[in-house]
Amino acid sequence: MTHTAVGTEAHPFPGERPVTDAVVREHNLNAREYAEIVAMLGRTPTLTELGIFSALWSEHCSYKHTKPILKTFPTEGPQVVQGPGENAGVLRLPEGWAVAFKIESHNHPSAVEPYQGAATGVGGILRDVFTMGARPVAVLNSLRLGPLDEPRNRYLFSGIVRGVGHYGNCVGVPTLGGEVAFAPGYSGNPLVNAMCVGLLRETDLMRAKAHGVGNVLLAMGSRTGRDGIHGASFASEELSEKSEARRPQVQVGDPFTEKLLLEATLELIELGLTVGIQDMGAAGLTSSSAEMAARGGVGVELDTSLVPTREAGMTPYEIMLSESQERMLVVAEPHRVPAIQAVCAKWELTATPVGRVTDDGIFRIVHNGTTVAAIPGERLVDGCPIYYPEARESPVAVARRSAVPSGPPAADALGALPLLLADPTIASKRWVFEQYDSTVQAETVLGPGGDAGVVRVPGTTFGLAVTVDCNQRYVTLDPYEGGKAAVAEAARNIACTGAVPLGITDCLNFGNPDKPEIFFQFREACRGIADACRAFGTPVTGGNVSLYNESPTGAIDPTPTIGMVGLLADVSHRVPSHFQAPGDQIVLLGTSAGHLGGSSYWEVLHRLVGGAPPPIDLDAERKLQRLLAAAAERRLLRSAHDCSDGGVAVALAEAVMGAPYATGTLAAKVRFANPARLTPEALLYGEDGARALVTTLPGQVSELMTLAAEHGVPAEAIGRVEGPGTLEVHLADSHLTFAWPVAELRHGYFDSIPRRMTEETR
Amino acid sequence: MTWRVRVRILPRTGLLDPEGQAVEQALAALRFTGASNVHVGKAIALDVAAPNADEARAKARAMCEQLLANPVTEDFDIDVEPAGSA
Amino acid sequence: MTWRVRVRILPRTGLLDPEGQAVEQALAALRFTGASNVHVGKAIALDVAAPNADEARAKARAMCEQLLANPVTEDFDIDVEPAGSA
Amino acid sequence: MRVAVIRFPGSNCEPESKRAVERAGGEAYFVWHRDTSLGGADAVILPGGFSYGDYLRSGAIARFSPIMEAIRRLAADGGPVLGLCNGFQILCEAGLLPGALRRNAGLKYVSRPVDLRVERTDTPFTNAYAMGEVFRVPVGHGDGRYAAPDAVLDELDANRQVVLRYSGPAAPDAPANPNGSVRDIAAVCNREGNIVGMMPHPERLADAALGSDAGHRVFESLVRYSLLATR
Ligand SMILES: Nc1ncnc2c1ncn2[C@@H]1O[C@H](COP(=O)(O)OP(=O)(O)O)[C@@H](O)[C@H]1O
Ligand SMILES: [Mg+2]
Repeated sequence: MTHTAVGTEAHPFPGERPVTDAVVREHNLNAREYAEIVAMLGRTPTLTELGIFSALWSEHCSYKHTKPILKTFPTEGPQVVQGPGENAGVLRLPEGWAVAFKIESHNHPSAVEPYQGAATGVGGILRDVFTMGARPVAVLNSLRLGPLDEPRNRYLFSGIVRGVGHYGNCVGVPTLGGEVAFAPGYSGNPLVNAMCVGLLRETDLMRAKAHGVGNVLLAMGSRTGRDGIHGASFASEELSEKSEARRPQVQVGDPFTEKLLLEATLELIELGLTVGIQDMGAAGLTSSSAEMAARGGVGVELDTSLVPTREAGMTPYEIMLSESQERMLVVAEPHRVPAIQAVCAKWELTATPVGRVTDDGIFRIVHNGTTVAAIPGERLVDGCPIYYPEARESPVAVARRSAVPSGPPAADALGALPLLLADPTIASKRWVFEQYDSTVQAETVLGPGGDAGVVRVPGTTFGLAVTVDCNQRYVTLDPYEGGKAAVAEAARNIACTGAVPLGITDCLNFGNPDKPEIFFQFREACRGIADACRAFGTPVTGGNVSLYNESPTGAIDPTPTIGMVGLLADVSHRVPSHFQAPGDQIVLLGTSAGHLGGSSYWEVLHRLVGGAPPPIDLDAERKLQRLLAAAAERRLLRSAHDCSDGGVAVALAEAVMGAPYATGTLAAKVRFANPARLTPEALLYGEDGARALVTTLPGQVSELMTLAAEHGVPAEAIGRVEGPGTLEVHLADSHLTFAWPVAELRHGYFDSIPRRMTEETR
Repeated sequence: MTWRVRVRILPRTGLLDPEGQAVEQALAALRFTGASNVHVGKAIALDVAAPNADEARAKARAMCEQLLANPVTEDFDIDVEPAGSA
Repeated sequence: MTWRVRVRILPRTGLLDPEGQAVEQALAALRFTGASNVHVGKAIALDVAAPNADEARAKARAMCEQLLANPVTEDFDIDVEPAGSA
Repeated sequence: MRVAVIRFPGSNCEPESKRAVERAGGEAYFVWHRDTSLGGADAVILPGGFSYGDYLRSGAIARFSPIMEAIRRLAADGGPVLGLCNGFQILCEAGLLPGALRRNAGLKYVSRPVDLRVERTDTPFTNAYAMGEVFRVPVGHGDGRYAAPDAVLDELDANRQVVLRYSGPAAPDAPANPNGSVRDIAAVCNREGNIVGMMPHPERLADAALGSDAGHRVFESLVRYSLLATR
């Protein structure tokens, strides 16, 4: 017989179900975890306590499968103000400014209800950033869906895009970029990753810590309803028939209230009225209060009967686990409460005292005077068992890596380009970003449709470049190289605008980690990310893990999305992605080895996702990044576009077709010396890393070539931009010439997604 | 025969209805007393060809389930009357 | 006494109703035959306290005229029944 | 020139509207929607955003805000009033401008640049443009389709109350008119010409450092108008 620890008696809430084995299983807690809980409490937990453990010990909150690996990420650097562990990471900028940024997934909610799932995903990430005292200045989104020929995928895509758009639009934060890819592995389990970037004065940074015994906890914002109960553990299980039955939990977003909450929160922080503040995200009141207490090394006592609810008769269990949106938890000194309430009232919100900071370290919940939960706080947050899953690459994956195409391609080297450009993964995402406000706040220097978005920091001349990237095909085929490639591509996109990469946030979307082949993908991809970040000096400042992305048809492709920010020292140095004017000279930077393994070309022309993806030379990437920044600073670049999916041919076509709303089109004449005598397919569509396609004024070519040589970056002047007409590519070794009418390419590229989306049904 | 079908689609009870709340508050601000429990949804009116009212209703129900209403977040009800009678 | 009031607001006839058209096309694409004249508007449901049905209706009409409907582009109709009867 | 920029709950373009006025040499300040006085403003801007979340209809709830009475009075005295995007929607809902703004014909929010043709240069907000000139600024709205009964439209044309029309195409594959507005109407004014509502966002492109300041002259017009008026 064990003894109940002092101060941890708790009683079941009248009418609540007794805790049986079945109830424990329903809460996604295994036998080992349950035994830990019983040992920790010295008694059977109440249902409310079980619910609290279930939420905090879910993968989403506890990182129980992933912590040891996440610890291997580089997190330090002179620019780091706040690394992982807070609501968002923070990096230092010039002139006393700092940038707070974070990415998060909302995959499962979006699979069930795409519009609300995606909308609340954006709402949550905005709150993560403004609780730090930062004003959100940009949103990005990374989406993965099954192929658009399935009606359900079209329905999901359309709902997700509307949801992402409406929420950001309504709150008044520009959506500056993102990515969308389509692959069969995401049918039934779409991915919605949302990133938010905010600005603050470094001295105003607010951390989510409760301290000061006797301080008051206030619930601020929306009332608590029965929506989203158990969202955190829902996010940590595979999607199945059962998920359908979880539909009543759908959370509904209210961006209008979010906007008020944003203004009120920033005002409270600016006036110094709070000790700590955190949004109620996954696991709602439970995680916000428990994590704030643990960070501050204190206990808390909450009285759930004081929490404003939407419906009468909510139980403490429901109140603690609700994921109703647009709520914050504020910690403040008691004498500040009236001032806090006055600020909230001005923004037509309420802030209600619901608890206090205590000195006994216990996480205690009372309801109308009855203690319904009392758990040692630190062990609640940190005591979840850590797992070290087995990692083993599957033989299928090994075989796929050495696969080569059998049979002829669907088209020859000439016909391949239009096919690639019309492939929905490569095609223009204008249909998507046209639904996102990208100019509100009037600081947008480069909007969506290029390599990275750029916003100016208000009142200064410098800007932030932002991007999200991941090529899941590479990660599927070689998780380590794929992880490196995701960071390298993000950095290349940032560098193409003229900016210097500063740091990353990551959203690690994988399948069930208990399967060795999945955990292998996870471990190796993280190793690749860590190596790339170390090489580039871009620390990981935070992120999010989303496991169990599986549907009855299997796991998703491993998708470690990288969100990156970079600094553009002067926005007048910005470099657009598209060609600017006839006469400009085209230079290809980097080495072309004609690598077709894992390429879009094989996928689209041979229907083969196979082969080894291009190995990423981190040193070459770093040199290219430095060169691009240096050339931009000297105003040598009229445009710069990285070579990624579809190789140099797709990059050329994208640059020549022009910006999404360019009024006139251009053309180009290009000649490749091709000394290595690559096949036309390998030369045009090979996907080697560390390359970018740039243009410069005719008089500046030699200066650019000299600068490239100084930076150790191979450079080849390959042609010039022409007036409207055809994109002409000549291969000097074989005397082959390819010509593509630009207007036709443009039509295929811009029309591909809208054409597929005309029919929107469920 | 043609039937005039009217579908009313409202947010499922228990789900947050921010639009309903906003309208409720606006009504109060306009000094309309005694208005409560306000919910805002969609109204759809259409003509449906069917041999009888029951079949028109069944057709409308199928339309709601497959297209008009979102089964995850909305409930609907259907009115049917002979076209031209309203 | 409390009345359950349901308001239906539809685009004024003659004005373009792209949402109605889109729904009509989507129904056809789903092979729902015989649906025509589709219009999409708003449904509002609310409880109104009033001594009798006529006053509840009059109140609702005033709410529509002042707030719920836009007289330039929308028409409305109102249903009243005792609350709790539905 | 003192310009009151009204903040409704859910407005979100007020900082850039204020900055645009200041860049043109005017003085601008925020006025909260619950206030009843404009604080001695010479002109008013109702900014873009989602007042009251655009619930019910865009602008429908905001038009009852206490500050609207003061705006009516200033407008009745001939004071310049500009509604941008959501501000335009509010002015229509309030009956200060004719017509209504309905769901975009494409049924989607639309965010992109549009080309606008100037149809009137004698308003307080367009006098720095040349008649027939075309300029490019962004739109960002879900409910921007201008609609009115035919009789009202004919009257608008007869009285030259259309201030800007979509003109285009914005790109080979993007139509001129982004939302299906009747007669390509992007901005209208009242009969007297002192109240102007427009769906596009000139305040978002009023700073050359962002690549273009095509919208700047809307604000320059206002400042210039006040100099002419006081002379
Ligand atoms: N979901 C999205 N949201 C907003 N913008 C997007 C989205 N998807 C793509 N874009 C825009 O289109 C650009 C090109 O996308 P992509 O082809 O993925 O580029 P890259 O290969 O350079 O990352 C992105 O940089 C972004 O600006
Ligand atoms: Mg790129």
